[in-house]
Amino acid sequence: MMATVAARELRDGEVVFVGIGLPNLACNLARATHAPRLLLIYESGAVGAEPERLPVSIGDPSLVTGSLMVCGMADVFQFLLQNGRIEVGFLGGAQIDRYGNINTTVVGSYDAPTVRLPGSGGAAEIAIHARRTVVISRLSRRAFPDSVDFLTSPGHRMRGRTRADLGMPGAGPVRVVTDKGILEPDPETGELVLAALYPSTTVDEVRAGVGWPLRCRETLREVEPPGDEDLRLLRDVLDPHGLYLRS
Amino acid sequence: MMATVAARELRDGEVVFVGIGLPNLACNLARATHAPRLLLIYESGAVGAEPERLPVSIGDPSLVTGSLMVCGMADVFQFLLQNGRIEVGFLGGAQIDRYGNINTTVVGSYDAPTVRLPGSGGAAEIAIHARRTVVISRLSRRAFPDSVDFLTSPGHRMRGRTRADLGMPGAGPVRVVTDKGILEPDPETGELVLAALYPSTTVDEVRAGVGWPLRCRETLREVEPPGDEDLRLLRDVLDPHGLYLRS
Amino acid sequence: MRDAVAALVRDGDTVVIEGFTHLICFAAGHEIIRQRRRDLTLCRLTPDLIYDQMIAAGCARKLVFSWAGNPGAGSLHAFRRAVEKRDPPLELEEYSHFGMVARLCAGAARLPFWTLRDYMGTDLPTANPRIRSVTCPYTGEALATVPALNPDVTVVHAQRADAQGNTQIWGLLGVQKEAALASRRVIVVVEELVDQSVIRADPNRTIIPGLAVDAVVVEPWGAHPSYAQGYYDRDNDFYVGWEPISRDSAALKGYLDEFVHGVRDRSEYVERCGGLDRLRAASRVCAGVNYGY
Amino acid sequence: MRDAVAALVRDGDTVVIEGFTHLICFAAGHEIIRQRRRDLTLCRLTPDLIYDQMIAAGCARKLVFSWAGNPGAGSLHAFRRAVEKRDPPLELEEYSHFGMVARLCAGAARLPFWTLRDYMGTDLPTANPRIRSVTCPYTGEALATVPALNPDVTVVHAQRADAQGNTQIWGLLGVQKEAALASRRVIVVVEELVDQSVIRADPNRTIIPGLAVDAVVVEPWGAHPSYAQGYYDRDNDFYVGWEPISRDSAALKGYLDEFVHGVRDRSEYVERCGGLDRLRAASRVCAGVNYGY
Repeated sequence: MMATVAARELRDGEVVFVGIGLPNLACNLARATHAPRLLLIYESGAVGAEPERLPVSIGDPSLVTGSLMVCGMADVFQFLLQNGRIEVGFLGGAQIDRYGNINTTVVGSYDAPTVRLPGSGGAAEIAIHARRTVVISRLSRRAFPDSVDFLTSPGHRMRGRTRADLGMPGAGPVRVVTDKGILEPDPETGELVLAALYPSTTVDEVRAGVGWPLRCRETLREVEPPGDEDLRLLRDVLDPHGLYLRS
Repeated sequence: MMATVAARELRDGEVVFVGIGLPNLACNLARATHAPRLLLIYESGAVGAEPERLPVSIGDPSLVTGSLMVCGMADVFQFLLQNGRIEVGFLGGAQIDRYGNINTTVVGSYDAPTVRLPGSGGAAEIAIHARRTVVISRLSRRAFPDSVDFLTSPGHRMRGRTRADLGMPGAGPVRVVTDKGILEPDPETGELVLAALYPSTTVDEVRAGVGWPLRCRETLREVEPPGDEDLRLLRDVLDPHGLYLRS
Repeated sequence: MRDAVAALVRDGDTVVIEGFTHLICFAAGHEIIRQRRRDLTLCRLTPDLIYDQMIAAGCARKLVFSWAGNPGAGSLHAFRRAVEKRDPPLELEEYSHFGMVARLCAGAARLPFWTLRDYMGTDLPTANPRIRSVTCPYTGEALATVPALNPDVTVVHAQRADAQGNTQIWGLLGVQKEAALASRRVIVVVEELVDQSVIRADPNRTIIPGLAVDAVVVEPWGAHPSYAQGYYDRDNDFYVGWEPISRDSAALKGYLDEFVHGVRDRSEYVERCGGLDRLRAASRVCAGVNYGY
Repeated sequence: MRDAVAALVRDGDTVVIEGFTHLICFAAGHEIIRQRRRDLTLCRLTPDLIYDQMIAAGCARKLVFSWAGNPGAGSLHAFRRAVEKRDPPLELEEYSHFGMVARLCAGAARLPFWTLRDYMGTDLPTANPRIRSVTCPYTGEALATVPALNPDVTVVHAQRADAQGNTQIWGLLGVQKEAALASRRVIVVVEELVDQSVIRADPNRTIIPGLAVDAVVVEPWGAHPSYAQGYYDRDNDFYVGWEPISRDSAALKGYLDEFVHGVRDRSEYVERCGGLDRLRAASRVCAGVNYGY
């Protein structure tokens, strides 16, 4: 479901900075359905990849063979990402807060963390430079605290300061795709509010998975469930071994 | 003669930043004689070139075919020259002054020049970064003024300041090869003094071609004339059409 | 080419036609002259014959450069007349090669400046106040800076590209990648338009991604009298022959009338040159590499 | 490999073994473990399994990195134990990928810092005070900086090189070129040693010039369980299988005893793995290009 919803965020012909896992699935689903001309860029340096197998890592050899261009990472970050060429970036994380800030660094304090997470990787600069980002994460109070333990990737409001205050080129997270509904930033405050619900889920179920008093849009959209074709592609073609798909 | 003398400045295995014309001849003569392992780097991006013909320009295709590496110019200037990998750089110019400063920009004032010269090209950074440079130029009062009209490539003393004062990595011009003798910087003052004379030339002849009261080393070396083999190589093999060799 | 220039090159633009000796797109320069573009700010490390012609043709208001000579053959006399005799007047902004390269790196990285260790002791920063300095936040030392160069339009000549502009170049690479990615609009001119499968078969050869390219023009011999590795050699006789032509403004005007204004397009130019087969490249094809896994 | 590591890697060194997923030189990491090097400052964008093993083996005093996970398979538990339980203690210096790339660019350019538009609003500069800022001398805006990284020794794995170390890589290039040129000493490890004529036949493929290389080591399968495009595939099962091993320090010690300390060299390691032919690459050879003129 999340992969399908994320796929719908992509328009044909867009340039997407792809992470591994669900985002990768979403991009390949979009390419297989409504966005055949989607251009996939991986931070590893593969541009216009057309992997013949589902890549397990963002540096998989299948991303290179048959791609349009392979360049060094200095070019990827300076001449493509910082250059402003990336239209959509996908992000995920252990913690996403009220303003769409993401933590992939530590749970607890930086110097004595209870859980040490991998760190930023390219996430900080993707969050800053991609023209817009889409965040994917399953709802839970642990995953959606009121504020993150460590701010790895900026959202819409960082200690009271906006992206504009801080001179960030990109628009930040325009959608947060969860397993129950879709959150979107309030245009005024940048606070994440509930914008759409999946079929047969309730506002209370979503609120139960969020660590702040979640507000709702006046009118909540209902999210279309995945079509049979989407499900067939995901289960039989794109992730036959269920590498990323659980439900 | 100048090509032969310049060639002798090169030790086998050294990394040389080659300019076109006489320097190019000198390098190829050195490779054909005492320095077969000389590594030639051209600012155009060709590394380890082994041209099968005498290149007319530093971007000649013969410098690419069969070379060890071709890289972009950002890599040449940042990762090779500024990185400190260049051991010897050759320079020439319309004006060379008392302290080995070179002018390849204008004769007269910058805003209303009587003669507009090509400009720096890579000379300014070669003069600054090459571990040492060798300057080649024919003697004349016009070519060797007391001080240059425009300082394009720094020598040993720029308005009273030394290379050390200005934090220049390279040692600057250690030899100025002319058509009558060799000038070298005074270790104390950096002023160019006569260090060696070609056979059957006199100190006065050299002084006549220099725009400042030229001092001499206590003991003047006599420069060995080119051997027959050198002359054969230059005339029959390296520059058969006399592209660069006049006398 | 006519349509690409008409659509993408405008009076007053900052224009880069790059290529260091290799792949200099004379075809684009000639079309810009034919379409009588005016008040252009022309930027190149080495103005070369192409900008000498464009200056003579009255296209240029300003020149941004680092070495203005005729490599191995003499001077660019239209350039010199403009500077020495103000005929016509030409504004100059001058750097060294490293400075120009650094300006394009900053442009491609979309940073306002680039840092380099250069220019100490020289008169260049006096002649060009846009060469400044910055203090290192770690060592406290002063380093030189140059401002980003972000052209309105960049023309890159290449051996081959696909219809979307995914462009492959081998041999000297110059600063084409940086110039293209620094530019608002990009025209790629190729010796050969190839199927995308050719590009995808060897992705490490791709220098410019199609996502940065606005137009792809197929123009064989488009770089003459410069060269295209693997396609044709540099026409050194032409470079040597340029010296007397460019020395004499009447002769130069005559050249432009005959070889630029006097031809409709590149194929007519090649005819007018009496064909260029004498320059066709010998075959030195390298082996391929394995992209399998 | 034994001699190269003995001669060029010293206790207390700052060591970079680069390669982004592709061409990670496990052979060098294992030899460093076998030679019981200590107090190393290990730098990599992605510590990956190789640094997890070196941390577990007690080689590391400090880790400089930007993403410490097991790609697509879980955590690096030796790294996590060191950070979460100080077992053993490990000093951290943390950046983002762009920050690490920029540090190596500065190192290769021999500048003290590099400028990037990054980190605003994040907690990274608080966690790492070496992330600073500089004011643009043209626009007055503040931009982020990172300090140059100049390793004592860098190990680069490549598909092929000649005896002088002129090194050709295709497929993902990561930051190998920058790391090698930033380093005081460089070890190149190759799948194949080739005659210099092979390098000269396709000079645009050369990523690292021999003038920067101190030792060339021939070590087929030297990047396993990572991969070498055109030679062998990534051993994803090994990466998945690492999760339980690395979770349990006894199992991890057992792994090191058997596959690192328990073998004399790489060929014994390959035997110990029961051969790796299942990973051998299929053939997808591209066409060559013409370097003639």
